Amino acid sequence: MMDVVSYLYETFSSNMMDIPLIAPIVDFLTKIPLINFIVALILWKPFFAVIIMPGLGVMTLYLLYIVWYERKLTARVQWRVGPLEVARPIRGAIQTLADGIRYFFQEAIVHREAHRPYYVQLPILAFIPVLLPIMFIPAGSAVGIYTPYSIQLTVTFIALIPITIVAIGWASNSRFAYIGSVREAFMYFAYEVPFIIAVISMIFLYSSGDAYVAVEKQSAIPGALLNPIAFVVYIIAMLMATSRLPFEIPEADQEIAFGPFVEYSGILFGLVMVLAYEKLYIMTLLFTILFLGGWSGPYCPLLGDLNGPLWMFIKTIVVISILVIVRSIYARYRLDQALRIGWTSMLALSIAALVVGGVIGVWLS
Amino acid sequence: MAREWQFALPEKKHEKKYFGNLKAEVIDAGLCCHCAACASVCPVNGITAGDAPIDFPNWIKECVDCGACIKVCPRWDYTPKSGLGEYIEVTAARSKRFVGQDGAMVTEFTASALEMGLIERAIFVARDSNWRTRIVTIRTPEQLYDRKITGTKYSYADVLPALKDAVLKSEAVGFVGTPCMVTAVRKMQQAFKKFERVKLAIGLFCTENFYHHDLYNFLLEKANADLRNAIKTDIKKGKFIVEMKDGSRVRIPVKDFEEIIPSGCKVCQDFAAVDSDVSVGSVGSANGFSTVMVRTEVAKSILEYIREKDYAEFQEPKLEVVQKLCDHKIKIHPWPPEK
Amino acid sequence: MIRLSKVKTDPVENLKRHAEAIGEAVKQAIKPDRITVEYPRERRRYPECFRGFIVFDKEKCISCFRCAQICPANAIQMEYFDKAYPGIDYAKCIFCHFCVDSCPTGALNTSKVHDVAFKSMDEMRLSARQITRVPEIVREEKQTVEYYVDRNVWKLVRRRELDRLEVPPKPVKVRERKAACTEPESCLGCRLCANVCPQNAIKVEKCEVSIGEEVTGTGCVLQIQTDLCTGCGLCVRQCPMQILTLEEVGE
Amino acid sequence: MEYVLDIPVEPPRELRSLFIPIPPEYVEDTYKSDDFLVLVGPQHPGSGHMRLIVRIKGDIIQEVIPDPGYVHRSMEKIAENRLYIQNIPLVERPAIMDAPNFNLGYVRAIEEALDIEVPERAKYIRTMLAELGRIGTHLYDAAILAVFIGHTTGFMYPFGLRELICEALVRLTGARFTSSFIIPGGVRRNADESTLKWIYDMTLAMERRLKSFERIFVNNPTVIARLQDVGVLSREEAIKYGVVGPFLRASGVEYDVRKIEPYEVYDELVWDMPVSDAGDGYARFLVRVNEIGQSLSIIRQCIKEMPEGRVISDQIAENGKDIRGSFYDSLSNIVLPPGEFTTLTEGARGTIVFSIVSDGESNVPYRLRIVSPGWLYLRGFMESLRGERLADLQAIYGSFGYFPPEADR
Repeated sequence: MMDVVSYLYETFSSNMMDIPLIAPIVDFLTKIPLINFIVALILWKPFFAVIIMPGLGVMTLYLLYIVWYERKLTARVQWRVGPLEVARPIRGAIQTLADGIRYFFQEAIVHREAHRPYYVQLPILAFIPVLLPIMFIPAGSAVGIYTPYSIQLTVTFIALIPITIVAIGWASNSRFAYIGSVREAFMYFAYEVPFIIAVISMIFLYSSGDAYVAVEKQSAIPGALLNPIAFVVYIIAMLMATSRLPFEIPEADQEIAFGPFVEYSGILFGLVMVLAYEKLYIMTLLFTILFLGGWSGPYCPLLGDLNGPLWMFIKTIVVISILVIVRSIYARYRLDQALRIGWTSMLALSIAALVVGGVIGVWLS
Repeated sequence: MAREWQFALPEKKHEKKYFGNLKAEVIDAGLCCHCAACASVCPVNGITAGDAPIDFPNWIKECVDCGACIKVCPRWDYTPKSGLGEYIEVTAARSKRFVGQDGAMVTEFTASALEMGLIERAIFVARDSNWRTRIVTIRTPEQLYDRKITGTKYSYADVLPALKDAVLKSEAVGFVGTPCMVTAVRKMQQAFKKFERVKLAIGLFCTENFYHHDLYNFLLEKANADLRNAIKTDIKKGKFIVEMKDGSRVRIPVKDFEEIIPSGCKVCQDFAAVDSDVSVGSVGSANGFSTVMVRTEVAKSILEYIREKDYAEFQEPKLEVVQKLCDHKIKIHPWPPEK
Repeated sequence: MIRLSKVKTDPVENLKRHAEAIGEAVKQAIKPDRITVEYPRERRRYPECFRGFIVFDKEKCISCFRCAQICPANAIQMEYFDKAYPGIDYAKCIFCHFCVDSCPTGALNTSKVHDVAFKSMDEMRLSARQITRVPEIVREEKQTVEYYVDRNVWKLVRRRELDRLEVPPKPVKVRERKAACTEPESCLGCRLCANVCPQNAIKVEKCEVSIGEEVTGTGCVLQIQTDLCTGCGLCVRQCPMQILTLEEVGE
Repeated sequence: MEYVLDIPVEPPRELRSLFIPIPPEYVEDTYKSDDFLVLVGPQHPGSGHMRLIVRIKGDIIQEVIPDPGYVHRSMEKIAENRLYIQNIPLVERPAIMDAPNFNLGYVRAIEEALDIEVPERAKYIRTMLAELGRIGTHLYDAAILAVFIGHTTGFMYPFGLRELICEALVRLTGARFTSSFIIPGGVRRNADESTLKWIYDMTLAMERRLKSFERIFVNNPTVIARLQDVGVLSREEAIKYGVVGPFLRASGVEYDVRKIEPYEVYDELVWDMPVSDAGDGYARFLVRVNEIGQSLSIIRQCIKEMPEGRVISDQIAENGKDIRGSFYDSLSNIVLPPGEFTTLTEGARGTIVFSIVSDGESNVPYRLRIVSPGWLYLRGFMESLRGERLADLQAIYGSFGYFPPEADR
């Protein structure tokens, strides 16, 4: 027994995040038995990447931030004030937290017609395809599972997410939810092909599916400038995939009142509501790796290994904060218009991006 | 503009409110002629007329004891008028414009007065499908072409309440009524100056008048004649004639009506509406003509107007027939009534 | 005449429009021209003519029922203490202020109060005593806001002072009028005018009616005491023969 | 090609249980021919207080049957036992955004009956009020259209702008929108100089802000994509189905009551009538956006050319500046001469018909007929939905600015 623990401790401590800032504390804690095991586990790079940063932990912080920020930004554009009454001195910054708490204590109603087990389980199960890509997205030296095919794998697992949403719509067994999931499936068809082709074009460009290769090839010029067409296609596909406006078709408030999630309430609604934001987060992580030079940034010696994840997180947040303004700019396209855009202009653009990626990739190598 | 004025209170015969007096002296004594003058002047609109004897439900509470009803009642201190009365001119005429009971001279007079501008509106009695009386206000001669307005109805009508509203609304009013109504209006004009706006009072030759329900039931059971599909009622030569839609006529001698004659009519001796401006009736003229007895200058002027416009054709009346009927009425309605 | 037609939707135009829209949004995001009034903390300054809750001046009221009769919503019912005074049912009131405009003496006036909370429907029926002053409300605001517009500016100016909610009563040219009888000869003698007069200004006393010398009977003398008469016109509306009027006196 | 399922589909339960104003044979026939009946409303966020019975084949609307009347308040009957003057707050209620126009139409009918001569200044103030109401209504409809097609900013901006209209009405009349300000013989109160100047500046400021609204919503490509070529009513159809107001002008018919039979000072002012020949949803919206600009210029001209003098006709009150104190005596016992008096008014959403029948004796109308524009263009609205996609129903709805309370009265 003990040797298993000691063996694990050895493996953890051999591959620990080296952060000079908190090194003394870590040294002190490693003296204490059993605590040192926990500390080693937390600072073990795969665990750190997946659970702490850029994984689950900071994703929660990001959710708390982005929901509030989106509302504030929209309000600002719309001559309003936005959420304010919760914690007035900090301009209602903890509004999302308050909402989350309210969702938590609100009654979660499961209506009679719903397919009860799936209806209750799916919001939790939906986290699996959201978290799987993080295993393969490296952040600096911190990486869950290292493979040379990390980008492909990430895209593959991202493609799983709509299935859970469709399943949610099916499980809640209501007309609006049904229409919503059908629309979700249509949007899936609309954006998936251009999105994957855009990613493949970048893989051509870096001539490798390895995130590390992609990042170090961007050390000179970021991918956004190397292949701007793919950049644009990726952004639009990201808007479609995460059902932001103008492609907020699956969950159109005025037409089908939140679409697949219409029946949910309480904490379950809280879970399904943030699905789109989590998806946005994952896709933006990939976006930063592909186009913005991933974790590369000014190196701060005090942070040591933390540099990579931190820079990646910062870039992600900045990108998302810029992206969410489209909510206050655009109206909603019709479904057939969105499909037409996906299959005509975006497909053409993505193929052009493929060509550009191939050419530049040849020129780079 | 007077800030101080006075009004007279008639003396009471009993120690009750004034309506109590009226009830004791007139209504319960069986003298009431159902002219509804009291109902028209009652300031609290408590007195009810209609197809029932005059009454004031809980007058003990609601009557404000003003005595107006007594001032206008034609049967208070009743002394019957009778005879032909004084007149300026008598003629028999038939209107060329209107179709009426006989000569339609009542309609003709009203229309001419409206055209001359003597009166602004006239109160007429129309009937509904089963011959219940209904008050209509005539403002233009065109309204008079309605066949339901012309023609005689032998049942009571609340002309005077409508007359009061008309008086309050407009400056010059004319109306058509039975002799008792005309007498009542004259008393009103004595008592209250405002009623001098009644410029034209057309009296009808009248023997009796009936409550509608009495008449209806009587005809139904006596002659099995349903007034609902009657088109004309008339009294000719002592016969009450009901003309039906299908052209059949029902004749009932007037004497049989004795049982349904209201008590008020049994003490009335005024046949020719002696107080009116002009009295009109079928008696005393050839068939299809009406006798017209012009009594005042106003009516005279209207007659002249009709003559010059040639609205009517004229004839010599047989005045002795009218005289005979006056005497006959005095005979059958003695005063004081013998018990 | 302005002729409009289909707008062109070629990609170039669309790109320009996209750019315009995004530029506008970014401009607003950077420098928002915000027009939100944070209501409970700051209150808008309303003009003097604002139609708010109605304030009633008991001294000026002559209980003429005009307010109650003109009210389109039947929200005003008169209550009798010493005289008849209007009480307003704010569950029905639509704030058209016909009553305020109808009041011949300016006894009803407006105020700037527009936000009163009632606990129940019964509380909303305010009696005449309750509306003699501005209803007291909880004022959380610290400052007063006003829209300031200009040829190219449109902003909220905030002043750190509280707005007075009472409006100084607007003067009304009171027309001195007294009841009078136009046609004494056609008086029914019903004395309804005397009964209805809120001031008991119409005196009735028995007398003897005489034509020339000889006494024909008893009667009554009606006298309108002009010092008491307020010219409310209730008797005019009550008279069954419509022989009473209001006539102007003085100036 | 078209795929036809040969699965027999039963009509759903609610089509038999609920009250639907269509015969059951129609339902059976619909479901035999592989169509479906979709009930939109009356609680649906995309339809007002009215139910639309939509017959769809696949995603294409075959036919729409309206089921209005959920907010019917029997206004015409209520008006028959109120004084003429007491009806003024009542006739404002059908469309509270458009209150001044409704008020004006009713009052003009009364003035036509009593032939009251309205003073010049009062006419200018009335025109100004009517135009303010028109702007407010157009902005409101634009906001509803925006929220129907999911543009939240397009919802917030017009309501922000409407706040200024309400402020102007407050300064002018004392109430935010249902300002029963127009009375027979003029208006209730004179407008002082500071208020007029404020409104003048307001129009300029609003024009400036309208530009940003146009940039972000009116010229927005997504909006154009949603509304262009959707719900097209050709000129002939529009005339055939009796569409009125801006929606008729959007189909290329140059008809505006203010031009055809000018009623207040419209014939003395310089303004244009925006007419579009597209006839689709975007044209209907664009015409109204242009009308806002015209109304602003009309208001400016009114303030510039407003003469001094009385605002209440001397036939009504001797105090020409303020009705206060003599309201009851001069207006409570209006009695119209016998006859029928009809006026046409160009409301924001179209032609308003007021027809008063009077018996010449009573002080209440014998009959008051209100024909509101919403009711007039309902048919055209339904026809324009034919052959569109189901997702476009809300867009067309918003492009018509249909307002059930106004139509149901």
